[in-house]
Amino acid sequence: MTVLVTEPKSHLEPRLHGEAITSLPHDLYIPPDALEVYLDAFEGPLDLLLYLIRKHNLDILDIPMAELTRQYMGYVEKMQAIKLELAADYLLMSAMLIEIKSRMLLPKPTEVESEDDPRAELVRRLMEYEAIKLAAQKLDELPQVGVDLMVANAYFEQIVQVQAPQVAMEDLVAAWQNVLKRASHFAHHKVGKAELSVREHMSQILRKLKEHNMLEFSALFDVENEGIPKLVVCFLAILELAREGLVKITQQAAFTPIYLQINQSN
Amino acid sequence: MMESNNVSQMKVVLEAALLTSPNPLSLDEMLRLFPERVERATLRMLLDELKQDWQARNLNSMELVQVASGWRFQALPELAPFLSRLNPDRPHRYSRAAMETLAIIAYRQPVTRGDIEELRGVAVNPNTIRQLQERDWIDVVGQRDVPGRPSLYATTKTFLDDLNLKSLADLPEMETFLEQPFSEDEVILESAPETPPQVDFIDNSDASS
Amino acid sequence: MMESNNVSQMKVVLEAALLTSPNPLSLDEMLRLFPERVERATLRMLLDELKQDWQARNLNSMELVQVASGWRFQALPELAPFLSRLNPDRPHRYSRAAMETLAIIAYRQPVTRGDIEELRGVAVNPNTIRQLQERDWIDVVGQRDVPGRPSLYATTKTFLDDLNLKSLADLPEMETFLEQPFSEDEVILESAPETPPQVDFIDNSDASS
Repeated sequence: MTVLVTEPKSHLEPRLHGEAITSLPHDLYIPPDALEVYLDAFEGPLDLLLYLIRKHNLDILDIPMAELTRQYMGYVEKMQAIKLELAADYLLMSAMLIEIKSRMLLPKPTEVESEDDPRAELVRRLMEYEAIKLAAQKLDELPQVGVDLMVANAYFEQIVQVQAPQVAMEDLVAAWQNVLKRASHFAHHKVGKAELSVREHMSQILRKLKEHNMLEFSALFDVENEGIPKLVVCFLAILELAREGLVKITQQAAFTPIYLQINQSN
Repeated sequence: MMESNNVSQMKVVLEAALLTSPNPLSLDEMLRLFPERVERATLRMLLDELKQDWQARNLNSMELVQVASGWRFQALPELAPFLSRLNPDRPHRYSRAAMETLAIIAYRQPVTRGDIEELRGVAVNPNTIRQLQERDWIDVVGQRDVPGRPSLYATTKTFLDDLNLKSLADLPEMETFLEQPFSEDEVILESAPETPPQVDFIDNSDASS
Repeated sequence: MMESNNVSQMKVVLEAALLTSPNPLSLDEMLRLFPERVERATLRMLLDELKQDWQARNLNSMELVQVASGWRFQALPELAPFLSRLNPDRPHRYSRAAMETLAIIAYRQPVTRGDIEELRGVAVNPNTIRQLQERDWIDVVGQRDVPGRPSLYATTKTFLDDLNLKSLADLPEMETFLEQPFSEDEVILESAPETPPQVDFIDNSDASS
């Protein structure tokens, strides 16, 4: 019986011609302490039934119900004392077996003979369970990642590409609206398209001056490529820059070139 | 850098991506690797080349394989015994109950817990279901429209990946008692007494394979 | 299998172990790979060989490096830009403070930090400015000629490009608040401190020059 104890809950053990099964007792006698271990090897009443059918070489398609029920009840009785919670499923099966057996004892009217074998449902369930049981064994034999298969997982330096936030125009407008709403408490700005392009030009002129230090007034105007409105805007930007003291406009004498430079006077 | 030798460089990038990714990479993911537009056919070709390059390697250690959710490099199976010596606490194999539950879900999906219990003839331990869910091998794909609206379980892509399968069709074929399905009870039962069929289903199925 | 060509086979096992391990492997761990006793010197030699094998590879993707806790394969640094495209972290959003700062610079440029603070009524976090500068959305176009010579900020071409604008004139017109009648403002102005609010911050600041 120690063999039973050490026997793992092998997935192969229900095989009739396999070794695992032959070490199980051939008669119904199982020492009570070993019974628990023994029952653990079964996954339920269907599993036990399958075992009995194959152990006794019963024909699954023509199960001798009397014999099978007798065998099965023998186990269940022994079981009841020890594993009550397990016994529920097993008891249900007992009832089913007895019912099938008794139905088979009833005289059948001849015309119904081919209709319903009381065993049909049991056979169907046994076969379906058997199929799943075998499938489970095969699944378990498949190589598994982490157990039989090691997947590549080498290192790479994740340059945390600081994904710059996406900003939509609406976000910007909403933000500006917020600012204005708050600023409106103490200021009144006229902010319009025209003014905006003036301010854009102010930035552009400042950039140019930063680069060149000093520029001739006329160099700030792209007369050939820009239309009158743009030239006007550019002019307004220069005036605004001057007014805000951001640039210094100098002219040595009348009609001499006018120069702009960033106001750095202190 | 990608200009002069575009295709070779793409292969290098692919190789690095596949060797560093813990999960299989789908074609879509691999396309994301490249700033420029790459045809899926080109990608497939490169993957095949890469696979062959590694197969052709003298004293090779890894193979490029395709599984359900994409492509991955994995160590050659014969190296597993060595590699498994590194991590003694590897994921364990499941109990027979868990494997049978998994098999029912895999082969009969989508199924409810009730379906599983009926098939196995015993109550299903909720832990078994949870265990398989935690492994991300099964998940709930819906509810059956009956009272109680029980959850319907199905297997996941991870399940296929972890068992090295491309699709459910690659699951081992299900064997049954008999060559033909046992649906027409009458016929079989009638013929039963005369010539007892060979019941030993295991030997039987082996013979057929 | 390990008998005939022991050292080469060990190299294959090492390579597989290093390519499948997410963490660097120490010499001690690598020694565990082999059932038989292996000298640390042998291991070191094999690792060096492996390193050289990969370096010698035509069109290589990975390198074997030694780091603090052991050895690991890692993708060549120049491939990182490609690999990083696989898992871009979710783009986050700019804070409200950053957006308002950006809006002020866009609509009122060129402005100083003081201007922004005045308009928003709160101090500007230098990080906010830096964040926008690093994005290359704003830059310094000059200094205002007042004590401290504060930087004047303006939006850049990149800003326009990124927002798909041809020029600032394409920014939505924002005259709404001028539309707002004085009614509610007056109340607020009354409650304001006696020093009248700086009406036009830019005009105001130039008064000195």
